[in-house]
Amino acid sequence: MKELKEQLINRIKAHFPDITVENNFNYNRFDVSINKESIHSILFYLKDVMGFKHLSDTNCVDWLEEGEFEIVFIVWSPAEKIKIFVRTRIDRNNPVLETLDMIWPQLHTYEREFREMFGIQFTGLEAPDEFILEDWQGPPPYRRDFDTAAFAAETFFERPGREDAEDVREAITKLTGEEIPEFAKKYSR
Amino acid sequence: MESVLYNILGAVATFLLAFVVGMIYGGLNRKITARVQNRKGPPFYQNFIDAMKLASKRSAIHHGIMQHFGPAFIMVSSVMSLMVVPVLTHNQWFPNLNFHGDLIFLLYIMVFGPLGMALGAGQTGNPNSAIGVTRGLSLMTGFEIPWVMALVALMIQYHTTSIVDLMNVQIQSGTWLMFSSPFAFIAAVMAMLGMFRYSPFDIVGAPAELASGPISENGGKYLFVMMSAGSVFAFVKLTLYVDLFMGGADNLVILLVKTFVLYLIPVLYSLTTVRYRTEHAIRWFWGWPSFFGLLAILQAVFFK
Amino acid sequence: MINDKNSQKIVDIIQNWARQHSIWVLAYGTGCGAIELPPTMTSRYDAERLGVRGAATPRQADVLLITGYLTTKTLKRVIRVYEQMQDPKYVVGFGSCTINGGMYYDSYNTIKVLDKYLPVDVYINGCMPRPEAVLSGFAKLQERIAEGRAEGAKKYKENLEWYRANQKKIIPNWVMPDYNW
Amino acid sequence: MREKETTLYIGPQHPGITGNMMVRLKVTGDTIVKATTEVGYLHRAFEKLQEQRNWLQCFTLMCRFCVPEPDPAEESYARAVELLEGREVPERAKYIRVLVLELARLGAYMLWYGGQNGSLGLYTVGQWSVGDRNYILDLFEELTGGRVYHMYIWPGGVRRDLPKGFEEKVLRTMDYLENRLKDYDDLMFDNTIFQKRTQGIGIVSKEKAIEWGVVGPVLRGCGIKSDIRIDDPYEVYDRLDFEVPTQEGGDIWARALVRRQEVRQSIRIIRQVIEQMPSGEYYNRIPNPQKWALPKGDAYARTESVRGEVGMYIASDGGTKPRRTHFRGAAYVHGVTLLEKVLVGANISDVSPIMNSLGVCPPEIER
Repeated sequence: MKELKEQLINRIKAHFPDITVENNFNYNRFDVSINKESIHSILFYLKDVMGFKHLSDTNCVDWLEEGEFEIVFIVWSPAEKIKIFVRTRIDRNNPVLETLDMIWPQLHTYEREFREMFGIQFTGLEAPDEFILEDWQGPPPYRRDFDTAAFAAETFFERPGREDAEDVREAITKLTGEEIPEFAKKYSR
Repeated sequence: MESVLYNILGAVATFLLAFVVGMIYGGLNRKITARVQNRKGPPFYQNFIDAMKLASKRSAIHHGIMQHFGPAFIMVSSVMSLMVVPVLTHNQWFPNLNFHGDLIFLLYIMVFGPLGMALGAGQTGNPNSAIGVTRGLSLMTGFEIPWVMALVALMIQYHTTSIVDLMNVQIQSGTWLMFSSPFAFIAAVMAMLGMFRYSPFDIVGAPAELASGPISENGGKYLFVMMSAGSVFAFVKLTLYVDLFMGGADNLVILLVKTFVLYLIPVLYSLTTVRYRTEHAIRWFWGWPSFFGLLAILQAVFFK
Repeated sequence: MINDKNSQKIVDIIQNWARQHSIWVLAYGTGCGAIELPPTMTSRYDAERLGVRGAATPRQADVLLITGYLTTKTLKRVIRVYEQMQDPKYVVGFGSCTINGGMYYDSYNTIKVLDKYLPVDVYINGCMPRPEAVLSGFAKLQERIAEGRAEGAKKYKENLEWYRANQKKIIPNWVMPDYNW
Repeated sequence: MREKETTLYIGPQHPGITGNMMVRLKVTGDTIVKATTEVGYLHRAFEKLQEQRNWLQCFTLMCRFCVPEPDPAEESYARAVELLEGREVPERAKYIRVLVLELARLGAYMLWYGGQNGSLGLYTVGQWSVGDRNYILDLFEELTGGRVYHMYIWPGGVRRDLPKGFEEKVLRTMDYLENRLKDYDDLMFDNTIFQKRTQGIGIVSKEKAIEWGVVGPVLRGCGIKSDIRIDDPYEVYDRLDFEVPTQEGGDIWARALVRRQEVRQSIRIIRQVIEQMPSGEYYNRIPNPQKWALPKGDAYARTESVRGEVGMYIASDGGTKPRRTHFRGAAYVHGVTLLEKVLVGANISDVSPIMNSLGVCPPEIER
């Protein structure tokens, strides 16, 4: 498998000299990092020329401290049985990327989700603004600086009475005087 | 004067009988379905409880005057056809409006209900109702063909358009019409599968497609009226078949046995089949059932 | 003479008995709890023997079963569905998520306490409640109906403003017809 | 004459929908011209919540992704964590995992029998199969303590060892189910109306299938042999002897036939697993979860579920909590882009059968 990976890396490198490759995995995977301008061409190349036809997954990771979003495309070749992680980084404060849904139609859905959840603008993406959320007025919720617990505490009602981490069985015993059955005792704290 | 009073009381008694029997048959249908599906099932009187609950709903939203007519039309059509169909052969307690041509009248009046339904469903504005009604009417054009063919065959063969006359023919000759005109019986039974709207012909209110079809917007009292009308109508259909093909019934027990046996045909068939699409259903009715209807007419014309 | 009050009482008892033994549950799986409903309806548990069966549309349904967490987007539809149902109607909260948020207590998109938005008659706890728990929940609901205490719809109508305020707090874009039936 | 276009909403409250979602249909007559799916009714923000929990706490959220078959998600997560950390899994745990995954697959197929037949109006088979599914859930209950949510496959192994006598119980259940499957087939596949309703409907084109992101039984129903258990083997699938059934046609019928074969293959796998089950440890103990940090980096593990590929992507910044997790469900592709394409030109009666046949599971889409 090692030779196959080397071979594939060399083929990619011949076309895209400015990529960084990470290949220290002991299973069928290697990583390719590329700047955001070339992401279209490398995905097209991988899909149409090298046979990485199946887009397994697409992710966006928010690296808040570095001020960047990392977008990861995981492509899989049914023939070679290798998966490649194609990574690109975009500026967190001005997240703009050209749409990629002509390569794989399902990217349309991913892009709609990223636009809604991370606030990444995809130029050329033709879809209604709302995908999952409805009437959302806060910041894009999947960004790291959005505090979901605080938002939930502020927006929704809380049922009182379970603020502590007390054991339920003990609480019931205290309230009603009911004995904890023998078999349940070992699970009690 | 007395006979009029008798007739009115008899009509009420007939209606009650039809209602109770129809409801119990519906309950038994649920019970049989449950047993086939490895379940215990609801009690046989469950439909009465459901009806009572629906009648005791406090509110019933309506979308306009025509929506009242939907259930009312169905009820009227059921009751009218009940009045035309003789329940027992010779019994003053279940009188019927027997006249020449009542078979043709019945053909018309049985279509009346679904048409009223169409009017009512149009007003609710629910697209599911509209589509359900369209499907119901298309389905009707399907099963009406073999049904009418079967009846026309009987009319030709015995030179009568009266149900009572047809019953008398069977009593006099001693054989049921299902044996003397078998093709008409087969065509009619096949049409009955469509009339009951059980699977595979349950496209009208197919839950997975149209929620509950034409009755989507009807709850509470509307649904109660429809349910009762449906039960009465089921009784009417079964009794009509017994009258026409199975020699009628001398007393209630024989009637119940005969109708229940007949009722088992659509019930059991429905348990094993996948739902037809509208066009499949129409094609089916215009295939073998219509062929048997045609055979019945040929038999009636050439082999009297 | 027939005493008006007594006759009303008898009618009530009969009506409640009918309501108790004929519970039509709206077929709306709002959350993951919907997965335990097919087993509840099929052979081993068979809820139909208790008169519980599905209803396809809200107009015909008696019980709105909130099966699990409610996102704000679903809550809007659930309110709409609840208001389309005919009186008397009951709400059954199903699963821990409806009681106190369950494991989604810190999610920005799910409500935590259902009874602030809809009048809940019976809660069934657990994640996921077993079919036995669902049946016992229905039994509890039947008990309440028989006693005439399952009057959520009345409560909702009387306290409509309070409920509306709570609902509008998390549904900013309120484009729905008012509750007028 | 041009027919009038009407808009029809299937869902969110609709008996024919396969979950809490909506399909907006533009219809002329009975034919669908345009279909738009609207999702988001089940969005609980799992990925956000998992960022708030530590690596072990995440695991309780994992099975809630798709309820009919929760174990592939757990398995994907556990394996992704193991890949990232380089943690070894004991041999026995691998076999137990395969056993659990295949039992879950059987359970989900039983539910599929119910859904597919319910959507077509054949409730009898649905009632039988969902009733019989209880026997599988009983096994799960004995093994894991839960009927629906198991939380059983942990990073590093499984949570508990097999109870005493469990193997015999599994084998007995398999014998029972195998007998029952004949009854289902008699009523379902031998039914001419079933064939009429499913053949030539909901066709996924073979040429475009991989590009569209089609996976699992839907892809195999197009005649393409693709199964992660074979292509990208995990656990001990490469040591087991089983076939991957394929069918030509790409319609509902082909997919139903594929699934019919797969149920039998699952039973075959389970029998083999029980036969080969080694003894030994079942759990490679993880450190104190409060202090358990994973090395910086990311990993993606994928598992074959009844709907196709489900994958778990985790990214770690070296801390005790994930930087980002992402669940890739088969329905994410099947339920949005593919469904919209397949529904065009179909009859409205076929919406629900097509959705059931594609395996659209809304909680997987919006998570």
